[in-house]
Amino acid sequence: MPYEVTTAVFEGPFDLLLHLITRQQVDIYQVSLSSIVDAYVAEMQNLRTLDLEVATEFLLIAAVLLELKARRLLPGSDDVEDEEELALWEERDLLLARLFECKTFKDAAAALRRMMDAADRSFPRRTGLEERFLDVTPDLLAGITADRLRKACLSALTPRLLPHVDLDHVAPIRVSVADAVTELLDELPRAGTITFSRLTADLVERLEVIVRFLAVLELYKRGWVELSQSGNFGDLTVTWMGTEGEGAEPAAFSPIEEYQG
Amino acid sequence: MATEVERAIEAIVMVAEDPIPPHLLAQILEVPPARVEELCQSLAESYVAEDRGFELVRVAGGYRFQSHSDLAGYVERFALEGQSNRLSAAALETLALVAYKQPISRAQVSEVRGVSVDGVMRTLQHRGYVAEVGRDPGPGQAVLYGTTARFLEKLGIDSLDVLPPLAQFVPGPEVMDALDAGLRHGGGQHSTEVTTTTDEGLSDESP
Amino acid sequence: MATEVERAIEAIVMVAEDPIPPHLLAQILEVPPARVEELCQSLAESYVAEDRGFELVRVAGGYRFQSHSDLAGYVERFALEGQSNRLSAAALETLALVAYKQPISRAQVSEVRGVSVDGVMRTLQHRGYVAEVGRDPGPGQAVLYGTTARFLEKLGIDSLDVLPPLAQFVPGPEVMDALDAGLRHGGGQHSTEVTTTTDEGLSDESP
Repeated sequence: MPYEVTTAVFEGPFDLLLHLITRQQVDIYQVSLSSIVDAYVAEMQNLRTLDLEVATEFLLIAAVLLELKARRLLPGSDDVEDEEELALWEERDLLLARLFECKTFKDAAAALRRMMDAADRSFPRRTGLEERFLDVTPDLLAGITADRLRKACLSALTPRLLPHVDLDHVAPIRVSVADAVTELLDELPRAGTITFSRLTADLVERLEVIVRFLAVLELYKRGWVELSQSGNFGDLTVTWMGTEGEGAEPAAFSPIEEYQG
Repeated sequence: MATEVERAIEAIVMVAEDPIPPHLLAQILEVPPARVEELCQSLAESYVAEDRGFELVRVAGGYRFQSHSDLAGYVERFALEGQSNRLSAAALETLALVAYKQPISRAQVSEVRGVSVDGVMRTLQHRGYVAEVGRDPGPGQAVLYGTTARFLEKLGIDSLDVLPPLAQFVPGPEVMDALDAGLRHGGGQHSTEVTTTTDEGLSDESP
Repeated sequence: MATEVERAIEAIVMVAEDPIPPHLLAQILEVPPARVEELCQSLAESYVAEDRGFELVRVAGGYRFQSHSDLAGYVERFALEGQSNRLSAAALETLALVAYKQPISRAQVSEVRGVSVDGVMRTLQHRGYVAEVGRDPGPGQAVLYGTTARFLEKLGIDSLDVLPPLAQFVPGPEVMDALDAGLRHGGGQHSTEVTTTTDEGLSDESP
């Protein structure tokens, strides 16, 4: 079934999912994820700007779906009725309930929009009292001193709590050149000569690679390693030259900075 | 000829900045509120009968004068600030949630919307459609939000009771079916099991 | 039956905050100014004939609806009883911001306060404490507000110079951004223009 692209901008991942599921009759357990994701990507390309929040939430849901699917496809899963399986169904029911609720309020919002559009055609009179009644109205400033006014101004200008993104669940990566030097001092004497790419093959984070490179430069500065490179952008070869005696303690590098990412 | 009380109602509504509650008119004019309602109704009808360019309407719990809707084209040409900016779909859905589920916390709205609604709630508060109405007595003391009189005015309704019932928007069985098919329908060896569950789900869900 | 143009005049004059000059109505309605005057006259007469509680009058170079003078007693009661007689904390903050940061636009005040201040500003304006003192020369031409002579009088001070200084309080960057938002256009030229307008506004405002 061809995917119908509508110009309506999706406002939330649940909407999107809802849309994709209802329009495409996507079968989560057969073709679901790849087609959902394909359609999602196509939809994102139609939007002028990428809403990071929407995208992230979608990925989260996609991950839940993927997990559901993966667990369902495990051999023998259909005759397992343990708690895990039950939890899985609950999770799915919860998702279904949320989609359902989301659809309800989407339609309610459309009704509100129609009411607003109708009401917007009438403009209220807000002109207020004529100036001849000004002296009859109670004096709102009675008892208000200049100092109270000043305090009110200060209070208005005091910043309210700003919303912030809670990053506590993201484990920060902390690496130090000193730690990297320690690792190299352990590894290089055994390896003798090794390329930089092999030296960093097991590192995941770019920051770790960078810090290890800085550590290599530190060792080079001290003459403990030799570096050679096969042309521009070629792989770097690190050769262990030895420490020539004492002083190869990591403590000697203590002033070397730490990096956080 | 118009009575003194009728004329006084016209004069007071003319100078009120916001919809004026009938009980306040009753208090000022020293007549029963029911009488005020009657007179307002008959005034409103007289403007209609005379084909006036304005109308007297009951909105947000009170009476106000407003321009007649079929003259919107002319009034719009006369510069008026803040009338034209429509709410985004996201803001509107959030507003619908607050309207139907108030008092409600930001976290509860996020739960249904599936995304953080901080920015949208700020916009709605900024526009004066929602306001803090209290605190959750439970732990955390989350701020609870509700809609305002300004919201009722924006919708052109007298009170929240006039909102179309939410049940009207609950999706029908065919949507449930589609969602079910998308989420529950298993391929191959699961089909029997899943069909059963689907049927149960459907019969439970049918309104 | 009323003509479309008559009805449009009623609609526009009904929602206008200030008296509308006939030439402006003529422009909006695409009829000659003389015709507008004629129609306004005949509308005014019809309200008299119907013994309405309001009248259409020509004042300050334009037309406006106002309460009928023989109902002043009722309107005064409304002014006394129907209006709040205490400034809310929110309204006081808004007034204080205008006093200290004038000239300032509604958008700037609402940015700092975090909520819509349209209603509060209107009330402060109707009570004669703040008034329009000019327009932001930048795009959008936002109305700029300042305090009035009446404000000084009620506060019991001679001039704004006597307001206690805000002292060494330094607002956070987001507050400064909000304040800057509407004023990013002009340098010296801007402030000169505004100062001039402020003086005019203040002297005009005295009752």
